[in-house]
Amino acid sequence: SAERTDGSDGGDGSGSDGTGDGTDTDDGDGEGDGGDDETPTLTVATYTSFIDAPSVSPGEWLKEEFESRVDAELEWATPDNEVNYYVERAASGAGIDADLYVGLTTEDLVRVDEELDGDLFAEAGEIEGRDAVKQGLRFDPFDRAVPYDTGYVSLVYDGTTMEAPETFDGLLDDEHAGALIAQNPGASSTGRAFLLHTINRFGDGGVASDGDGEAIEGEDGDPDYDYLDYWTDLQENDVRVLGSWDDAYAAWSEGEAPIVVSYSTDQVFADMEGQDLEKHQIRFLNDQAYANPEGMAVFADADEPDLAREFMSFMLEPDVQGEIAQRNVAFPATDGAELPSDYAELAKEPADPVTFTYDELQGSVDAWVEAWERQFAGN
Amino acid sequence: MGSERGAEFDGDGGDAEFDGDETDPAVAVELDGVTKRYGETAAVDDVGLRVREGEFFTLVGPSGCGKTTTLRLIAGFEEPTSGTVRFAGESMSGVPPEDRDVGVVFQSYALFPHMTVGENVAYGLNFADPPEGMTRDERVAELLELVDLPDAADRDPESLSGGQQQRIAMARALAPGPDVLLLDEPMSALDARLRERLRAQVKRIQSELGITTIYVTHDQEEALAVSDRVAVMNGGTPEQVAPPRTVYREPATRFVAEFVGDNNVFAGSVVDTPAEGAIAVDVDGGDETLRVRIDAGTATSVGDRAVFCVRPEHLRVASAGEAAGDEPAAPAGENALRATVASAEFLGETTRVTLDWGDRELLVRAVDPLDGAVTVGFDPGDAHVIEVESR
Amino acid sequence: MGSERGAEFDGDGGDAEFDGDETDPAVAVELDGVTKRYGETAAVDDVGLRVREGEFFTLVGPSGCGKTTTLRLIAGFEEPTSGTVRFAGESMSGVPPEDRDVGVVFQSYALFPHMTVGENVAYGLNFADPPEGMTRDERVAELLELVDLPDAADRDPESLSGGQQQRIAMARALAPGPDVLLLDEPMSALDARLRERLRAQVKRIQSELGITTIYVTHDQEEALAVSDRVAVMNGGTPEQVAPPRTVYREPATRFVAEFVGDNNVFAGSVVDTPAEGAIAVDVDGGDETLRVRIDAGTATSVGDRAVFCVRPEHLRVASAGEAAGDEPAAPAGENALRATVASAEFLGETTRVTLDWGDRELLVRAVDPLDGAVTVGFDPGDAHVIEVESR
Amino acid sequence: MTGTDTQRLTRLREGVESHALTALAVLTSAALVVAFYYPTATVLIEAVVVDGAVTLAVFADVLTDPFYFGELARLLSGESPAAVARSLASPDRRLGIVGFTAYQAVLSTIASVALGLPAAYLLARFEFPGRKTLRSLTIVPFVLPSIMVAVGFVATFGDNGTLNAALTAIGLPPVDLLFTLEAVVIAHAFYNAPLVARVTTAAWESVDASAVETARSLGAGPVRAFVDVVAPQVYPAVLTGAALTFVFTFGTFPIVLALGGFQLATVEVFIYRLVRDLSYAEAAALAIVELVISLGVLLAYLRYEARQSTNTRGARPLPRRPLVPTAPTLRELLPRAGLAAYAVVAGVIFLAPIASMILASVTGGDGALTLNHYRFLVERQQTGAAFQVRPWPAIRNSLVFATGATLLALPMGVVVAVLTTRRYRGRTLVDAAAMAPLAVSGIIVGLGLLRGLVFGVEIAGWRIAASGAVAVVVAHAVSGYPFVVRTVSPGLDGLDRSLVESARALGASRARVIRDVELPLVWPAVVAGAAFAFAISIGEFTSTVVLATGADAYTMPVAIERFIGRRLGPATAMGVVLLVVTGLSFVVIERLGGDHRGL
Ligand SMILES: Nc1ncnc2c1ncn2[C@@H]1O[C@H](COP(=O)(O)OP(=O)(O)OP(=O)(O)O)[C@@H](O)[C@H]1O
Ligand SMILES: Nc1ncnc2c1ncn2[C@@H]1O[C@H](COP(=O)(O)OP(=O)(O)OP(=O)(O)O)[C@@H](O)[C@H]1O
Ligand SMILES: Cc1ncc(C[n+]2csc(CCO)c2C)c(N)n1
Ligand SMILES: [Mg+2]
Ligand SMILES: [Mg+2]
Repeated sequence: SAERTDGSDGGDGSGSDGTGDGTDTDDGDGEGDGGDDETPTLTVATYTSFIDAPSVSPGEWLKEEFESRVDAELEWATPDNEVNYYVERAASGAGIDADLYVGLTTEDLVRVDEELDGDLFAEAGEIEGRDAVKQGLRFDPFDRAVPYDTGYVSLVYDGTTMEAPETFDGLLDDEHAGALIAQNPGASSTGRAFLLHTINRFGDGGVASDGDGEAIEGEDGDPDYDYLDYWTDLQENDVRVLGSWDDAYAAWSEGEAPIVVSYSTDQVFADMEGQDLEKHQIRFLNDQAYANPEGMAVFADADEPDLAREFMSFMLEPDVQGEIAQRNVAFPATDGAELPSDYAELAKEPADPVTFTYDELQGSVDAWVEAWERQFAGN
Repeated sequence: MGSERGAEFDGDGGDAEFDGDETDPAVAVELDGVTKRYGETAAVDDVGLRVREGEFFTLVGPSGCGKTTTLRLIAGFEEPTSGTVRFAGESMSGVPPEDRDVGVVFQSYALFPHMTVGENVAYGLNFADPPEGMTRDERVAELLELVDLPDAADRDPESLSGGQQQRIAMARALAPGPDVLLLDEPMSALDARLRERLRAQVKRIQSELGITTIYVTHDQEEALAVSDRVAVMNGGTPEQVAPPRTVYREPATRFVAEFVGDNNVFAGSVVDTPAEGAIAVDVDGGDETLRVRIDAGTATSVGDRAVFCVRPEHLRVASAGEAAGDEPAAPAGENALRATVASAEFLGETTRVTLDWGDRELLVRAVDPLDGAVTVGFDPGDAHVIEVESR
Repeated sequence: MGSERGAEFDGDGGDAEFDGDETDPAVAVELDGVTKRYGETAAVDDVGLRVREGEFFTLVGPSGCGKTTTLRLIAGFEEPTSGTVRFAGESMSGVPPEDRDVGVVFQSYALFPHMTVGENVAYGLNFADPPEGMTRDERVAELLELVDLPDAADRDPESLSGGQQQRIAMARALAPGPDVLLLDEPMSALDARLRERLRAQVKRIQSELGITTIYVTHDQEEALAVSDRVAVMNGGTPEQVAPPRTVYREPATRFVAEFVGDNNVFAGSVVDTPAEGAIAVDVDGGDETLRVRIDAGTATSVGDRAVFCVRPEHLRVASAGEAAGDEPAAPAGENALRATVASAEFLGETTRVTLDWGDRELLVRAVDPLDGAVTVGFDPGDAHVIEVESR
Repeated sequence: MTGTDTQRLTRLREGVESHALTALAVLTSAALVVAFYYPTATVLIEAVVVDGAVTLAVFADVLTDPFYFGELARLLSGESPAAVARSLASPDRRLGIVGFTAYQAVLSTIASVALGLPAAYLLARFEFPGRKTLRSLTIVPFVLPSIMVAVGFVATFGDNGTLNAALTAIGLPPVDLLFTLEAVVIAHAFYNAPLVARVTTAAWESVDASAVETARSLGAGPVRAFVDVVAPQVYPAVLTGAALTFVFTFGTFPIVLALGGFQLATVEVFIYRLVRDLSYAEAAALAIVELVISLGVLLAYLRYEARQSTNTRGARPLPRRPLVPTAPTLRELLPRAGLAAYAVVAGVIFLAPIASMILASVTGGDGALTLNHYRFLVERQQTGAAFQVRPWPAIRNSLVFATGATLLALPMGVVVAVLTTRRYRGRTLVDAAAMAPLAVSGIIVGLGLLRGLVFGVEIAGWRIAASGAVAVVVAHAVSGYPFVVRTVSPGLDGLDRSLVESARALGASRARVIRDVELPLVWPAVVAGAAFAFAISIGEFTSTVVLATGADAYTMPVAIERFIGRRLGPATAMGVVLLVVTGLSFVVIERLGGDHRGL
């Protein structure tokens, strides 16, 4: 396809439906002068499982509900590279073809801000219901991303064959040799969350100190024992680090090892599928779990910024929060979300959620992962 | 061809039919009722042949008559559809080619493309020792010398000319000194000079080592020159198996008469039996009556059909004017035919002249130019009666 | 062969050297200083040849002398290393084979194995129309008929014998009626009978349609029989280009004399110049002085070295006893040599007899058996002086 | 039609034909530039252009980093060769990630060749019912998404897998195979042994019987004749398979992590992570390292192939033997006994994982047999939202794209094969350029396609971009055409040149000869190449997800990926669908091409 690159938001002859080149995203229509009586289209970018998971996903419900409440059409965009796709677009001057992104994490923001000089996302601004967002989840110091749910990365274990240790140190016990399957922190978000959790627990030993000048101190209080030391011990205790959550969960399901790093909502699925919950026990190490709040933000370049903010408000409404939590199998980001009373029975929340802030991650996370990789895979 | 052939020079010998019996140790290769069918057609049809040890045995015959197939059956690349191939009296059925001790040169050379010329020639020496007192390399050099390509050892077969490839194929087959050598038109791409030299060499090696050689050639002169016996094949079966002289002079069938060398074959009705061993024949297609010598033993009577042949070199030609004038048309007891010159082909040593005689053509030889009307004569004794069929 | 050859029968003609100039429209194919090297070796070395339109031009020469390479250069499969190939005066450099209007028959047949015989023959008709008033199928049928395989159209090339494949290759090349036909030993796998018939056909088609034919053969008799002119190649260069009769009777070089047909070549010192057009030579290796006719124009003096040849068929042989008795050893003015029979090869029509004469061998022809001591005579006029070198 | 009209038409046709080759070459180059070279360059350039300045610092860092290059890095950073050699000889030497990646690739290649050759022997030399179908199906493993292979392997070789169950049942100790290098190597062989088998079979079938017969008549037994005459002609094909296997296993990524774990991480794993973290400079530098090594191996092989090139087109192929021995002799029984043993091994390595996959697709969470997973597919098809991936469109798209990609890859591959079988200066460069799509990291290509194609280039105020079905087809064709080149070019090279020359002398243009003579003669290779191109398209994932816009351009592997959840049932069900669809496709493709006689 070819389109004029100058005057990108004028309606000058550029295709409006995008079918000609196979793109189904809106590019420049609907705003301003042209056809007022057309229903505006809101393009929402997100990751695929938000709209297309084999079990449940909130996408379909959200689209129908939003369209029934607002006179607008909602279109999902799920580029394979997720947020990176928009970073790339912005970097190559190709223009952003979506209005907002749903599914941002703290790390995403850190990465985006490191890579791009300009702003990819706009400040959230006036969003109705934003005050209801839990304090601890507000991860964007620049107020662009608004959290809409959160998940906790914890251990899942097969209670019929073993009892998982209660603490990080317990994982090093001989009896748990070869018991744990984790994921590659370079490629999997559960893997990365678990790694961050160990850094939170044991400190980073100054690995990333050249970034911000100070080391993360571990909660274990031992300045001479950092996360790399812990991983050395884990490795000696035969931990398996597989590529993705799929690999790890599949191997765990086949009984290759009794413990896997996964989500604390595991029993919700197990219950859905009528499985033996005893086989799907959750363990919060040291009563903690790493929290992965997910946020949404309007693109600075959005064609429909107002509509986008309207959507954000919609996402924060109590009933919608409840639906998102159930359909995305996560926890609401707001107080007062409408959830079935028994939801908490299966979806476990840790007593002590931990997470790194934007500031802590910025300039450090790459170094942490790299140091871990170099230690773990050194050949 | 060396003394061996000189010694045999004037005797037709009594070996026209080879008479070893089945267990005769002198039989090197025997085909017994061998038939090979490809689908419907029999490429080789109920062939019985015995090839003596050390013999140079040649198969000739028109294209497609089954020569290659016969060699493939002997080499063991094909199993007969029926019948048995025996080597020295032992049935070869189920014996793989490598255990038959045969050397083969294929019509299509079949050099190993991934080996140099030298490696090709040396290949057989992996399985058989070179002759006493010789290293492998010497043997290879010797054979390359033999085929006139002494410097080719390191070349790629593909860079050789057709004739050069063929010579390498020969050298390769000869190298291990096989008991039986099967040569399928091994010299078809070579010029007369080289062919002569090579076949003299092959003959020499062959007779020195007593290798039994079965040779396919389409060059009839070569077949006659080189062979102990010749089998003339036609349509999958040998029509005559005999020494060269017999095949040439006393062809057993009309096919053999016409296939081996130029010939004039006449058919006609016997009109007279003037004397013991002589008949007079009214030839189809001409209007003369020809007198022909016939084997004393053959009973003929007037009215029989007779087929006989006279070689071009036995037809004496004189221009008609000459004949009418100075000389008598033909000596007493001779035949004289009146014909006209149709065309001539210069062959170097002689010229092959085609004459129109009645409805048919006659082939004669000439040295000097010939033209117009001629008289052709031949001695009744130069005719060979091929068959007589009683009415 | 028809009247055309008959007409030329007794004249050597004045066309021994063809004298068209560069723009002569009658020159169909011209090679001008053409050289083709493979690495170090020149397969074809500075060749200049002109082939007339409608001519039947034959290349003969020993294996590896560059015949195939010459054809490939003409067909356009190779570009000359230097020199130019011209068709009807136009340089063909850079013209791809398909635009040269040549028909080619390869030494290795090169039938398309994935097409039936009929499809093979018809292939060229995709790019050229069949002759006026003929359908494709008719043309194919006609050509299969011509090569004597009328029922082969639906067969697979691979199921054909070598000779059958070669005939199909011929039919395929002829089908589109090319202007120039290049035949590389097209009949090497055929027996004499079939070869004769086919070459007569090729000649007929060739002369009817006026196709210029360049023919490679190793069969010298064939070369002589069929060609308008013959080029005898050696080591990449033609040594003589002349009509067959000239090549045979007046070979230009010793190589030609020995390569084409059997020959006896003598070299020696001139000891006398008895008359205009006659010399006496003391021949190396023998102890007789031989008298030899020489072209009147050639200046010779005593002491010169002379090389001359006498064909075996011009050597009259008589058994020594006979010669000593009844008849004078040689007629006046004739040469007489005493020799002994070494060996003999039966060739059918004649027998090639090798005689020992002094240190060297003589080749003679015999019909009747010969043995022991013989006397050999020849007429000085039957000798051909190849070269005289002044001392 | 008048004569002149016919002539004009003929001339027109000839004109078109004589330029067809050039036109195709130009189109091929264009496709390569658009769908490969330009996009890839946009990424690789980041290795040397950082923040607008040209620098070799990134490269230098990578090359001198012992983490990547082990002891070799010390050499590169200026340490004395002797010291490096000493430490290389020591038992605790460091290979570095690159070294380890090469090491496991070598092991995988050896395993693939070892497991592929007996299959080639069986397929090329024996006749049995279903031989052709079996041959067609050998390509199936090649297209399986890694997650499916992982599922199959865990179920087969895991602690509680079929193999251990079987071992335990016959009283043998269980093996702990999973998460070891061995498991990875076997999985790589699972993918690539069939590849080796296929290319080898084709070469074996083309050996001329008369060469073997000559060797036999000179005294070589069957084994010796094989070693001396058959093996050298089959060897180049084995090396083709080996070279490709090395390249694929050198670029391996999901399989190592799924079956080996992060300890066995390869270069590609780090490229992936670096790209994900937007650390393009280092990622590009690593990708270039990977490219240089892979391409180096391919070119070394191509050099060899060119030297080996022989006229291999057999006038008469070797006859196949019946699988059932005709006589109970040792000579008859021994090879068949060997094949029987091989069949057992092949059953464990190739069939068991596939069977396990199929079993997993009909096994519920409770371990009981169920058709629920297939029911899921049907439901998703019927009730899935428009923006969700549904099975039928995925199947349809896969077939359409694969067909399109194959039809495009064939002329591309043939043209390049024709170009690379000629001898000229700079041929190596053309070879390298033509094979590069095999050797560049898929992740980098994906990113490049995003930048180069999806976002497009700005030319004279216009942004030229391409995505959607057509772009997917072109990208797939670019990935698949090297296989066409590799399968077709040895055949073309070996063709008796007098065949080509005969056709040209009869008036056929160069292009016409390719069509009428060369392609028909190497037809089995063309079909094999087509099958590979089809397989590559079917199995392709990275560029598909980049270029497919909207749910309407998704293929089966994308559907499989989408259907992966906590339970792999739905994904395996979709995997089985892919298995069946591809299996059938290959049988059809080879049947379509199968009328032609063997190469
Ligand atoms: N594989 C085959 N399939 C079918 N027919 C065949 C096969 N091989 C040979 N023939 C046929 O069998 C007959 C004999 O073939 P063969 O090759 O033995 O002939 P040949 O005498 O060697 O002829 P040539 O002198 O032309 O080489 C021929 O008619 C040939 O067409
Ligand atoms: N591709 C090549 N590479 C190297 N040398 C070659 C090549 N082709 C031919 N030659 C050499 O060039 C010379 C001439 O070869 P050519 O094929 O023209 O001979 P020829 O006269 O046709 O011989 P023959 O009668 O044996 O077919 C030979 O010495 C041959 O070895
Ligand atoms: C280890 C390994 N993994 C996957 C494949 C499957 N595959 C087939 S072709 C190709 C690359 C296409 O350019 C890939 C990855 C393989 N053969 N080897
Ligand atoms: Mg034959
Ligand atoms: Mg030649």
